[in-house]
Amino acid sequence: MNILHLRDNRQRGLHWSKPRARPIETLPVPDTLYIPISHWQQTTAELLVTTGSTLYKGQPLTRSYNHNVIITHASSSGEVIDISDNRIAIKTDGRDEVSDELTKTTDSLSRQEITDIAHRNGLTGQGGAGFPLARKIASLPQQPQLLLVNAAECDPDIHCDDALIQAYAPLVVESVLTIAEACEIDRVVIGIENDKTRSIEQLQQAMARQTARQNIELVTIPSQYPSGAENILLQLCTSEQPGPHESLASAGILSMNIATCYAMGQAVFNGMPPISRITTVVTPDGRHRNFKLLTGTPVNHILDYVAYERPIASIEQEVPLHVTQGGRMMSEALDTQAVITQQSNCITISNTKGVQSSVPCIRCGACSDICPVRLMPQHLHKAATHFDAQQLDNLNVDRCIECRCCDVVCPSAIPLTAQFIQAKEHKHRQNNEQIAADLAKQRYDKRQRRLQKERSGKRRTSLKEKAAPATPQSRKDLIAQALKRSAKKKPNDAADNGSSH
Amino acid sequence: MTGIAVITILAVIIGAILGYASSWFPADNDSLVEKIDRLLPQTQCAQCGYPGCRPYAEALANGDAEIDQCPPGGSEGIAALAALLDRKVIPLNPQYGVEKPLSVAVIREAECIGCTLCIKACPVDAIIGAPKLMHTVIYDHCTGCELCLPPCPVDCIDLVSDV
Amino acid sequence: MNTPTERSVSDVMLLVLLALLPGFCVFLYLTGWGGVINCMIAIVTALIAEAVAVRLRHGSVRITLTDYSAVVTAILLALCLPPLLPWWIVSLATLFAILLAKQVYGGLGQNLFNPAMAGYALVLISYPLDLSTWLTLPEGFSMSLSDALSIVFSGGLSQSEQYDALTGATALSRLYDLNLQSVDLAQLAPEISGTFGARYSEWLNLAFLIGGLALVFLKVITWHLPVALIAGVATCDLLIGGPYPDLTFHLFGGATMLCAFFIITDPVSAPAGNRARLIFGFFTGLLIYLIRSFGSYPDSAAFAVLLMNCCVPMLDRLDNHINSRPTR
Amino acid sequence: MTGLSLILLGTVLVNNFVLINFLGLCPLMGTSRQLSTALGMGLATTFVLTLASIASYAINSWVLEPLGLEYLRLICFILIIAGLVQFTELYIRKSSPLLHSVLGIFLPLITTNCAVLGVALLSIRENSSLIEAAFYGFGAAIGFTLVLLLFSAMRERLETADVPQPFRGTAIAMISAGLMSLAFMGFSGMV
Repeated sequence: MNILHLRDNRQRGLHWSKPRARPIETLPVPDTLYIPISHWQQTTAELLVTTGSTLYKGQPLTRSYNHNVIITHASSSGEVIDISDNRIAIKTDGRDEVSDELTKTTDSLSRQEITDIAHRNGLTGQGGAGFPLARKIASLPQQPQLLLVNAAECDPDIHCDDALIQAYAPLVVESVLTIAEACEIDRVVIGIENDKTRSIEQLQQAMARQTARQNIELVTIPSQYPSGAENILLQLCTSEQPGPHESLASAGILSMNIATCYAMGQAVFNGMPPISRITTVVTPDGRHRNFKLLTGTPVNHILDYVAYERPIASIEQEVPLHVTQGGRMMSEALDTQAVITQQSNCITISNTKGVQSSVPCIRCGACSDICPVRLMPQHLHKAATHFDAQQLDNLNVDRCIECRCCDVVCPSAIPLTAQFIQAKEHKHRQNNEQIAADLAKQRYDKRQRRLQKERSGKRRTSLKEKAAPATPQSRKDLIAQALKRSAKKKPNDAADNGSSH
Repeated sequence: MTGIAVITILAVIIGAILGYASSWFPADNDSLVEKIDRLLPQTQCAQCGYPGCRPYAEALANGDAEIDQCPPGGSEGIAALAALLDRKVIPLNPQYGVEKPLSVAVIREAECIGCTLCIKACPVDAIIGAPKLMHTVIYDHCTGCELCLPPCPVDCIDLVSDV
Repeated sequence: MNTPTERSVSDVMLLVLLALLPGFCVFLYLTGWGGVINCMIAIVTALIAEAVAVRLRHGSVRITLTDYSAVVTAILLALCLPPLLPWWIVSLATLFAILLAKQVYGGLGQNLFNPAMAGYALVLISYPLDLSTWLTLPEGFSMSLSDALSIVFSGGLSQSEQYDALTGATALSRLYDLNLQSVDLAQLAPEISGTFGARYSEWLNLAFLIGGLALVFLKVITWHLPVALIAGVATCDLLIGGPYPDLTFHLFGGATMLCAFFIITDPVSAPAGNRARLIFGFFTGLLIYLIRSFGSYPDSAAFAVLLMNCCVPMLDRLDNHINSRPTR
Repeated sequence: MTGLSLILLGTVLVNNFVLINFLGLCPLMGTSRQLSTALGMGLATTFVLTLASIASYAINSWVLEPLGLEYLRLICFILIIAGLVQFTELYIRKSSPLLHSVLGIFLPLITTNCAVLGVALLSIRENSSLIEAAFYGFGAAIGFTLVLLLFSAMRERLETADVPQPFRGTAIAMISAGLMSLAFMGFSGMV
């Protein structure tokens, strides 16, 4: 059944024209970099550096054997000045010296090697979700069937992938093929929206030189939000779709963002971990500019550099800048100490907070018409406001891809997606509590049975004792017997410590 | 006179039918108790006045317990019970305790004298240790029922809300 | 931070009011000053009632009134009521609609029944005489404002002796007045079976049809409800064929078009899924036909809508149940 | 055949027992908080009502009238209905104890439920044959169950509505029932 239900979004307030991606610019290296120390549930990464140790570009700062904990690297040479609240502050010395321990690999790789490289270099998905790449490759089945490269970039404000392809198309195609070869995937599909004409040309030229090795195809899809969502992109490119609750990886489909492929290529070809990334910066006056930023660059550094073009009026009235990450649709507000990470694909700087007061839902159905995975957000909203886990399950809340189309078209301006995210977490937590309760019940029943058995068991032994009075055994006899038993077992040990008791 | 005869014959016939019916349909009550038990948090903490979750479920099934006697279940537990038993949602009865965030018992191992009293008291076998040797609580298994606190002679167990 | 929405609730309601305009003008032309007075009383009472209710519940009066939902309810109600009614009947219907059919359920978006129809049904049942006395065509418009005001504020048309030629609301209630249950249409007076233009309610329904199609085109409402209703009325007419067999009579008589495009498409009291909307529309059409042919009330739109509003929560549950099957 | 369908249409829609004749209002209010309980109550009442209508008509026309004991009519009917209700209660206790505990007092209450006794008495006056009595009882039960189901779906939706404090719970249910009967008035005069 065609899960895709992408209505022509020009009807419903989701229509916008996307300006052409601008060339990549660079910023001067900031004076301090803040590299996060990643942790996963209770395990945190092990520190390799202490305050005061000098660093070189690309040098790993932490170590961990758990695939879920991301290893972070210094993005520029300098000296560690402070390690506090999960962050390493590095004072850069401006020399930008590359560390010499970087290991290049030229020969062909096995899946295990590529997983190690991904883990060693701390590679995570750069599409915005930030899923650890090593774990994604490891969870692939024996014979994966497809590598799906996501270059769709359907959010109206994000252009970083477009700029990346135009700048490094040959390297991108090369790294895509290397990944496919390492993971023994024979079929590669790159999905890109049809309004990125220049990138498509670049990719086609680069692919023309590579046709010798594998069947790689470039599929152009209609430019409609949210065509970049994993399962929708798969549906658009190959008209297959996974089962309702299966993740793509377990269905043998490795889906990666094109920027992640490029970062993997860097790690494989010249051993450089992902210490920088291309980010679109949307300035208050609406211009989209692409910058190559070092990870760990504080957002304030970007604001100082870019913001001087702000309209004079807003500076005088001291209107606070409102900074968000994630493009126009999947935007999350950033606080003042936020830094650039591997997931910051778009930083939007705007003067107004742009939040409308919401009015109660009038069940008009605009949201259920626009929802790309055919859910009923108006019922979900009702079930989430008065939390009802059973009803949320009936309405398949787990299939919501949080694309925020319903927020845009809702006449009552209700923050639906935020509510659904919260409801999913609450439902997840309740499931865990239910599992813990079931386990506790099993342990309780087992204990009751054991106590029952002991009580009936004791009565039987006491009967035996009444039948044959036990011979009184003093402590010394017990020790002597124990010594004899151990002497039989280990003749040599018994000799040296026999007398020590 | 015939009226009385008719009434008695009618009554006898209906009585006979009901007599057979009660043997054809034996009352089975435990599927309901099972459903209620599934909703309870299984901490076996006896704060509800019944020796465990199952006895409380049985009391609820035959109606001589109220749905507001389970503090670990909290307001969500009461809402679930009200939905199942189609009763009005009522707040937790403070007499049985106050709703607290999920908490876990932690033994200060240095002071533990290994008297195994808490092991015997723990309803879900979440405490491991041998006589005269150090005891400790398994973090995931502890349901926070606080039954191990009173028996401990050196009082070295304290309750930590989930970290 | 949610991105600013294109079309807010007040925009939706304004679009509905705009689409009502053509029908509204024809209505005012036919009912003259009586219609205007009705509308004014209804709108004023609706706004006051809503403001008081929201104030009592400490809500913000400004936001609630600027979503124009009360104005839409008032106008829909006024379109059903005959002109020159006593003023307290109009305000009673509006008060009931706003307070008891909407605010008591928690305000916008949570009422189960269509407020306008609930108000109209209440008044229709309690004051049948007043509700079925309409002024014939020519006098309606020529009456001056002062006369109309005097009638309205002195007990309404039914009590005033000046006018004897009183007729039913629309062609349908004319039949009801002459209580001709089964009759051959040709014998009737020309304005019943006359040419398309001359009929009293033809123009009214045509105007609402145009307004409704504009709403569908602007995507304020989906096509499912109106099409289903018209299909319901049409199939009933072809299958059962009650006393008035003529199809255009049913589609363009009474308030069918007003009901199809403006009343059952009230998103709050209509079902949420498109499949459920089709069922809802079809059965409303069916009920309109049945009550109109066999029932005792001249125009059945109000009762049909209210009856189907009772089934909406059940329809929603069934729709959800079908959607929640894992195979989807 | 049309006579029987007219009876059905009459009892289910036109003079619906709950909303037009206002019989059986307490189970309507009491068991309609949840759809599952409403369904259980509806089925139980349908079973009892249909059999009660048949049995009461049979008893009346074959036993009481020939013996001239019309004055015993009320006692016999109550006896029959009580027997039927007890039978249903035993069955429900076996098949679904959850429904049994949830219905609680409302299950035996069917005996004294005015709709059930009303049907039994009315079916004698209005029907001339056993089949008509059966359809009459069945129609009344279907009407009762239909209204009960719609009403409980409505109340479940009202659970999540932001109803002002004084109107929460039964008050808003009463208003909705009032509006429902207002709607059912539309059927008057149809049959």
